[in-house]
Amino acid sequence: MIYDITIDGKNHRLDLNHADGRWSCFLDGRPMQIDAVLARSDVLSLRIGNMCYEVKSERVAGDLHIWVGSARFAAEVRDPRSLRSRTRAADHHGPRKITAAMPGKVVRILVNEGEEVEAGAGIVVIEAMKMQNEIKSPKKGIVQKIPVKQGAAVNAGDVLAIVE
Amino acid sequence: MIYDITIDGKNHRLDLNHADGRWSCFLDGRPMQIDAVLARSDVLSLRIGNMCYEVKSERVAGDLHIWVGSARFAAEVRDPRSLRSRTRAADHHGPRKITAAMPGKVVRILVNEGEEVEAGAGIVVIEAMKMQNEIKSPKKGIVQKIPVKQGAAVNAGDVLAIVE
Amino acid sequence: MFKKILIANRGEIAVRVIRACHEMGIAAVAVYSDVDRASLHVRKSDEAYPIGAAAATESYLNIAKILDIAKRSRADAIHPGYGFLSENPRFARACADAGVKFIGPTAAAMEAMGSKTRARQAMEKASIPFVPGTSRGLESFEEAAQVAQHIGYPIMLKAAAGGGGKGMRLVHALDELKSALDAARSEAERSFGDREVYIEKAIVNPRHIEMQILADEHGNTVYLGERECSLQRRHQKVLEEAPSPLVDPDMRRRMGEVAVRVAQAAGYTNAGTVEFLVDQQKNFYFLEMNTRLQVEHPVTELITGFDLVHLQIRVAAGEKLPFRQEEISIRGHAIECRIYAEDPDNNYFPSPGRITLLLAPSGPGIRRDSGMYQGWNVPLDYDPLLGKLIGYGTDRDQVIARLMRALDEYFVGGIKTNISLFRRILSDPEFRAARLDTGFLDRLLERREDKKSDTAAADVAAIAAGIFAALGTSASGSNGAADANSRGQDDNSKWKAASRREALH
Amino acid sequence: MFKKILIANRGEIAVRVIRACHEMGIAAVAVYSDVDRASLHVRKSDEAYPIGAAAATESYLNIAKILDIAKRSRADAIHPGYGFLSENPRFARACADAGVKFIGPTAAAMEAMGSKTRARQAMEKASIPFVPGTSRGLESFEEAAQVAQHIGYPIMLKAAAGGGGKGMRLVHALDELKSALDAARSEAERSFGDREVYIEKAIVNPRHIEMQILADEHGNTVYLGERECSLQRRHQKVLEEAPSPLVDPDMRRRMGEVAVRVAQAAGYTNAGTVEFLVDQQKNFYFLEMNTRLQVEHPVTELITGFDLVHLQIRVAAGEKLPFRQEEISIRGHAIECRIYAEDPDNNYFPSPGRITLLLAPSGPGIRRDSGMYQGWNVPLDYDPLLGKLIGYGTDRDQVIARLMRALDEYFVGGIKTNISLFRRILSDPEFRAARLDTGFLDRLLERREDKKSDTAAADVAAIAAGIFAALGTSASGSNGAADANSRGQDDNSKWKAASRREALH
Repeated sequence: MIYDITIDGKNHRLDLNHADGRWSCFLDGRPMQIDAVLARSDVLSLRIGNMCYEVKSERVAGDLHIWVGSARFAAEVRDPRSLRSRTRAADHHGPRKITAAMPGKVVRILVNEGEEVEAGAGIVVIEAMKMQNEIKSPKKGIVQKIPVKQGAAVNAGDVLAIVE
Repeated sequence: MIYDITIDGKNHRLDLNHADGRWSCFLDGRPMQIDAVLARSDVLSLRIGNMCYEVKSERVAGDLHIWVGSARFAAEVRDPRSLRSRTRAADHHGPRKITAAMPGKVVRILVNEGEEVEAGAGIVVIEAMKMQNEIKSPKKGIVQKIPVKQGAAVNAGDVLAIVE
Repeated sequence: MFKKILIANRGEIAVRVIRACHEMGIAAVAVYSDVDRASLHVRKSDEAYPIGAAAATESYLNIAKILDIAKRSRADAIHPGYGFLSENPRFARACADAGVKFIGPTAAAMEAMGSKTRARQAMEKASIPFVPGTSRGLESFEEAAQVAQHIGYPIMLKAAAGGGGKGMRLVHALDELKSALDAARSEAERSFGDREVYIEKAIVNPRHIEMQILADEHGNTVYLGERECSLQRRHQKVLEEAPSPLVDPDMRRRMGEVAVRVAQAAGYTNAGTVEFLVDQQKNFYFLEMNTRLQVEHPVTELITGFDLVHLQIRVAAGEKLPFRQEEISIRGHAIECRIYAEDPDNNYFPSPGRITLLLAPSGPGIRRDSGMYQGWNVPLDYDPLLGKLIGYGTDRDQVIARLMRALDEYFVGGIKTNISLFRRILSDPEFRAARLDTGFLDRLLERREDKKSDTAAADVAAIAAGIFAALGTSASGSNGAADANSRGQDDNSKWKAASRREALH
Repeated sequence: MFKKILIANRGEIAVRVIRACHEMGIAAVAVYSDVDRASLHVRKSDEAYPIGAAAATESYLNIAKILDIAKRSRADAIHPGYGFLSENPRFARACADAGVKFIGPTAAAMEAMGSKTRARQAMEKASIPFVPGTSRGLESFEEAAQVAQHIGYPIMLKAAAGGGGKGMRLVHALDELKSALDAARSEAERSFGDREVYIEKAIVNPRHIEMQILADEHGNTVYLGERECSLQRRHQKVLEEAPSPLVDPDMRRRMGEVAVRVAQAAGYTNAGTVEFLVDQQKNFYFLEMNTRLQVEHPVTELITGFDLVHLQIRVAAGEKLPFRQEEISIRGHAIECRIYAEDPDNNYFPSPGRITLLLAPSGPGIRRDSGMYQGWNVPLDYDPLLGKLIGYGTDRDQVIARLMRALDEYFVGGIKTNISLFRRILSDPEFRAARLDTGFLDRLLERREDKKSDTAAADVAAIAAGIFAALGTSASGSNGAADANSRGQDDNSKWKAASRREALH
């Protein structure tokens, strides 16, 4: 099984096979001697050579994080044979979606659809846990769409705006 | 939904329905005002009236236990409409199976098939965690079958002998 | 002794008080808002009553509803925890009127301490040292300018009803005074419905040190040592320790005796905290009194060996203090980390959501007071405090090392938390040298965290990501890793299902 | 200081030592047998090496394999934990020969204490009070009869190499002596490969009290207070406390000073425990010395504020003791419950298996040292100790109440444990009155537990059983209870699947 894996923005190719209770593993072409036990869901006890790591996996607002001990890495896993993941990967090159990082309420919308914004310009203000947070544009561009309304409740991952 | 429920040997009939986020509940014909939240798998936060209980569920060697706080109850749940559970219920009146309470190794077999035994007579000796345990006959009768062999590993729930 | 106590609070402090009740053989009554039915404090209570909508004004701040539940449940006392109604004299008085014991000071003592200007007047009378400035609200800009010139800039404008940094302005010179005064007044009006503002001399890089006191209803008052609370962000404490590395036994005794006099001047009973500002010459000034149990009370419990909630309940039940001042001793060192549902990558903005995995630290010297559990959905309606990790050690170095170890064991998956912040604080050389002041944390956060790219760990992450995906793939098949320790039961995360689908595609 | 320590053990004590290493900035090397790959000590280690089959002789007792790993991993010290190789002088000597520091006493000190008769001879020389009897192995039945008559029945026959109750016989009269002697000898031969047996006067209903000592390699030895270990079953401790309710400051000082003399007589270094029998007149007699860290060391840590494993490592690294005897003080009270995978309904027979649910207690005064986790399969190859629940309180009553509260929070699902036993012990009036002796637990267990049938709780169980079944039924549907707090991810227990199938039938 071959995976294309992105860790903190850097791409890796992982060739991973499992048979007879043993793993064979090549990371970017390098053979790695590994031994893994899923201690419980989302917790892996991983030995590489004799070094031992407790690795945790979580999704926060749609983003996959892999924690090696207490170091967090942003991760994406794609199986190159999968059409679906290729399609999803292509997503990243389209217009830029701005999503809610946490659930909350839309208290203010600061721009109109069709307006041009600078990188860092405030787009909407979200309130949660008695605090307000201004969500900013990640890039310069035109605000294509603002699918939320003032006063609306949003969930983590909901699209707040699309900037082209 | 109607359940026949046995708690520590005593039978109850529970009429339980759930609609619009509310439960209706009759226990042995008595109406009960209940409110339940599954906090996590096998852990229920249950309110009856305003009394609050943390209830846990576990299976040990095939037996269902329900824990109300720190009090343990042996439980059996049957849906009377289910043929399967009626069949299983009938099981209890056949020859008596002696099962292993925990995984271990059969170190000695003390009786032969066909032999008559008294209640409390030793049948097999199981070893686990450096300790030996003599498994005794629950009743007087004839040893119908001993499906395990000396030296064999057994799992919790495995049948060690059948006494008729 | 009480038979049943209603806890007018939620989260970790409600759990903390329920535990004390159970240890004392007292039934615990929980109240909960609509979004808190699944909260840990409800799970652990003996009786639980819904009290209304998520908004605190509809539930945890609603005096009438809470007293109605106290009556229905026949509770003979109410513990208010901290926050919510804990420092509300109207609530304390309503409890007294309803014949339910309020576990805390009297309404009169709260009122004496509730207004900062009234408290300063009382301290003036009792000859307690406090930060120079006015003890009455400012009448006009002219008066403010006069006082400011008299005590010397920089000065602080503060709301008399203040708290949490609201209605506060630092003023460096006369030309800033007018607009600062207007701003402080209108913020005070908005926040507390009271525009009274007074002046204090601004102490440069002060330390914030507070003294725990405890008074019974028979005239006995003791102090239980100080806590160092200088590590704050936006005037909210983040990490506290006891004892303060700055305070020696003589200073402790002097501060403690002043704190006892403050409490006595106010006719104070039950547990309370006297806050001091300490300047760089180790002069200490009375700042205010918190008329409730503090979030950070566990550090005092660890160094004194006492249980403050047990003592609160015993004192409220009319018992005398079970020890005298000279029987109280301080041993070892304790530090508390407040674990918040906050996003460190997004300026520590609150981050509610579902906790998908919780690995909790334990072992020597580790105490965990928490209101969360795996599977719980952190609601977005309240303060984002999830729990507290408190370490104890023979000395300060040991407790720092121990907390670093425990933080490495702590994992809260599915939501963002500030756990990584404590690693930064505890490994900071200035912190280790105990060079602390109230500006410490802002300075730390201004410095970019130098994330050294750890290539080896990134490789581990890449391999692990692949294995997680592969195990998801063959969830129902047999594979060695899973066989070695039968697979978790808990397997249907969306992600795994997705990677399974893809792999089989 | 050491850079890397190999831990030649498993279970909770290996986790305990790994934590100490991490707190001291030392890398921790784990070793594991074939059935322990998924154990917590491997998960928490920095490096881990397989050392062979499940049988301890193939793995945790295999000196050559462990020293080979020490060499390959470049560990500069080995911590043996308790049990396994911890009291094996051959291992200590092999470590020394291999240039790896053994964290414990020297082989010579172990040998001096390893044989009970040799230890008694040494104590005789050092004028230490010990239980009257022989200090040499019995040559013949005639000698045994003579000695027994001299010291008076009842007497105890004990194996010189003994431990864990093996090779021990209580003899009430001459006519029992012959067969008891033969039995003790052959059991000693079988258990220890050494048929040497000696006589001690049997002390009726003694208390078992032990004194913790700590000695550096520079001639300094201190005592850290006693532990009450009278609660035993089959000569295995079940619950320990510190301080002993029997011991007052004067008796503590006298016992402590004797313990220090015992250690010095043996040239003892590092942590060790001197065991005493105490008769009903409070006379104390040297019994034996345990030349290792004890399972129950945490109760001493809680009342003294020290970390014994840190101190073991520092002493082994050549440091001097960081405190003098007069700087050690005892504060509060601590009790340890040993949580075993044992079946209370089946004479406390070991009960391995998979832990399907683990709810762990926490909060004030609770320390948890554990080697288990939810999802782990407890192997059937080793001692069934899962972990330890240790409580601390201002006084004995408070810690008892606190442990009762914590035991109510503790839930280990899927296997049988002895948690309920501690509820019985802690609520027993004799225990609460501190009337303890080594026969206490057997007497408690002989009394049938009067299970009062709690009809109300049985009704709750019936309703809950139905709700669990109903929720299983509609696992993928929407229902209010599940919606209120989104359902656990972990849902595919066989039982739920079964009830789902049935309901849909």
